[in-house]
Amino acid sequence: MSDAFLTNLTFYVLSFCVIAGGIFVVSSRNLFHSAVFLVFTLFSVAGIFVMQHAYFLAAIQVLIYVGAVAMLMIFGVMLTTQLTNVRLRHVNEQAWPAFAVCLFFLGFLVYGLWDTPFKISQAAAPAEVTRAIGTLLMTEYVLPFEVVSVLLLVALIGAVVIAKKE
Amino acid sequence: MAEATISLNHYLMLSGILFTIGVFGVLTRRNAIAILMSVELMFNAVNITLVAFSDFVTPAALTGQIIALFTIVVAAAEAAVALAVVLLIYRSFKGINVDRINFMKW
Amino acid sequence: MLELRGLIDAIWGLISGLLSGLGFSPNLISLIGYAIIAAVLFGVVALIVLFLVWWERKVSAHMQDRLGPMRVGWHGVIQTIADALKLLQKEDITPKAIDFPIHFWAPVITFVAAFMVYVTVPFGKGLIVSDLSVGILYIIAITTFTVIGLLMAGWGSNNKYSLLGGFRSAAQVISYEVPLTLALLGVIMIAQTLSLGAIVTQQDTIFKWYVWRQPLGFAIFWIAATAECNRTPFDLPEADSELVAGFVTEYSGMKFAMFFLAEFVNMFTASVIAVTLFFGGWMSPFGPDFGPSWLWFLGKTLFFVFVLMWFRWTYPRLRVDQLMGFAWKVLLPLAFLNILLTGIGIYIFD
Amino acid sequence: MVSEFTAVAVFLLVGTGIVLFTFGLAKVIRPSAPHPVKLETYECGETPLGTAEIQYNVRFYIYALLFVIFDVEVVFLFPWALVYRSLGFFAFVEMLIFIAILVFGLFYAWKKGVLKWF
Repeated sequence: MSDAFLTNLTFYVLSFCVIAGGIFVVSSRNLFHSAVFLVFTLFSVAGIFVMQHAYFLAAIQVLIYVGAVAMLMIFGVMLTTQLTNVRLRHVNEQAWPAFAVCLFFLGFLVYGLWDTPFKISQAAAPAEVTRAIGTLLMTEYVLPFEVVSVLLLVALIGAVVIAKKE
Repeated sequence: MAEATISLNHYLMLSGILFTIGVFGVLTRRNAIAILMSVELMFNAVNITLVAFSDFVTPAALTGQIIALFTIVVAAAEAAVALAVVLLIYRSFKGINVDRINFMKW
Repeated sequence: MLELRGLIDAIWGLISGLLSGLGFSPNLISLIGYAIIAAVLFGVVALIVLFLVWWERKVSAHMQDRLGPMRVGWHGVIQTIADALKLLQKEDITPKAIDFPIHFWAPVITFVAAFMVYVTVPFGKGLIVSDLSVGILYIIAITTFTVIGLLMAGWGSNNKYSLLGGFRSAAQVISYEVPLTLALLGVIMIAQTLSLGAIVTQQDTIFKWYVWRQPLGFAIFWIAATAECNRTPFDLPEADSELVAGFVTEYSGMKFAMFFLAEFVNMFTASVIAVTLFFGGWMSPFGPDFGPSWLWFLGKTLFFVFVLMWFRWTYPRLRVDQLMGFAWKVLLPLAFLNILLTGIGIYIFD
Repeated sequence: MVSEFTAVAVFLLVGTGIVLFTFGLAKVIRPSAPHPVKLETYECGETPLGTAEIQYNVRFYIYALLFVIFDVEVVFLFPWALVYRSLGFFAFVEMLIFIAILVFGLFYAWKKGVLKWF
């Protein structure tokens, strides 16, 4: 078991989880199952982030996507669906044309990406990624950082106004 | 190290496939929440790409990771507001299948 | 020396020597090593939990002037092992109306998430499986799976009590999650690291324990952690007079046992985090070399578990509106205040 | 390749494996005496009325929503807390603005009465 073999194995297993989970998310008849598969997919994507040495981002992925966004989705599902009537048709009439379009789109992506030369850099990553991100957020990206708080405020007020009972 | 290791293109392919799955979901699902989930899949596909570029092209500057961080935040804000809208739709339409919600047409 | 690290290294030296003699590659050997550690740690955590269940019953009993379990073993010490064996043989009664895959995986997710925290817990000097660079953040992230498990159990059971109990538990856990995380932030601002191993080594005498610099932070953390573990006075999800058994109503046998054990694991985890971040972890009060480190760790942690049990027989249960109001209107502003004070304090004192 | 996160993956697999193993063991050991009554949903011994599809209050959702917003905020505080000492007073002011804006949001929600349970 060489390093390369282990890396490949991890990547393919995680990719399989991501793709299979994604397919179940869009195809499951039961909306709650979709939500659980979404959690599974998001967790696998966190694994992919770990493989790409983005440890902080992987933790954030689990914390925000699984802990907050997916949980919000599950709340939404629980508030709007009933367990009993899941046998309804869950896709619209566009399924086959959409499938064709998606296949074409994927082919286009693969065609475009396969031979594109990217400037692979061999530079070393910062030793402590989380600390580096903190420094960057406070210096170079300080404006987006502050805008995020305004965005969150707007989202908070908007959502409260919309969801509040009259 | 005779065997091939994972390159940038592998991640880009994975991201492309996940993005396509998300697009398919957005185009075909009838339920509004299912559409939101598909959108989240697309967001994640983009994040994989961003982090992959950060890892392979700009490892020292971490640009991709920072942008992915902001993407995650925007996705969270989007989910919060969108689900509030879904709840509102549910209250007034007694259902959230988007092909029934067509009152803007007329 | 009574340190366990030397012993573990000696045993591992034997095993890895044997494995490499059999022609295993180094990568495979380290994977096998992690697997063995995981299995052993699973056993250790299970034993601790069985002990805690017995202890909880004894503490409760003595606080109410009863004796508690007395029959099985000396003062009933092996009572919980007998209970576990009983649960293993219990018939698994599941209603027809459940959503089977969801109902089945909910206890697995809840327990495994509770167990995975221990990857990065420093049990003693050198006793840490993997000192993750994102340590605390990893623990916070992995414990959010508890909410998913709760909601799955509530929904999968297709029972009114389960669903309402699941909703309530989830709302409670997420409400207290925010002040809890913010309270830990004060320690991180002082320690300047997320790694738990490093945080412990910074607190090498009793005067350097972070609780002295973060008293408010610790208070907020401890209250929020009590609520996260669904312990009295925050045990509304299990308010049996209102909700039967909450989200576990439709569970029996081993699946019920998993939820029950996960609850005690979470209780232990909360104490572990309190000890590691605020009370010097495995460090003795007098420096790193005073007595076996793992014993200090265990002693401190068990003390905090005892405090949780003490709470249970001291405070009455809150009402649901008080519960949520307390998290958002009291703890959250206090947590922000704590960060502000820490920020100013670092300037004044350093 | 063996990185610090290898242990996490191994723990995930081993933990799940052991839990599933105990489920399997219990399945072998335990008795099985099926009875139609045992298949019913529990409702304090009564025959269940309807299903669990009652409409739950939207307030649960509002708390979840507040949680999402503040969780995201906390995430930004972590990298900041890590570099707080090295960056000095400027970082403190930046974070003060960041927090102040969100505390305003909390205050707004409070005044709007969404934090009230009843």
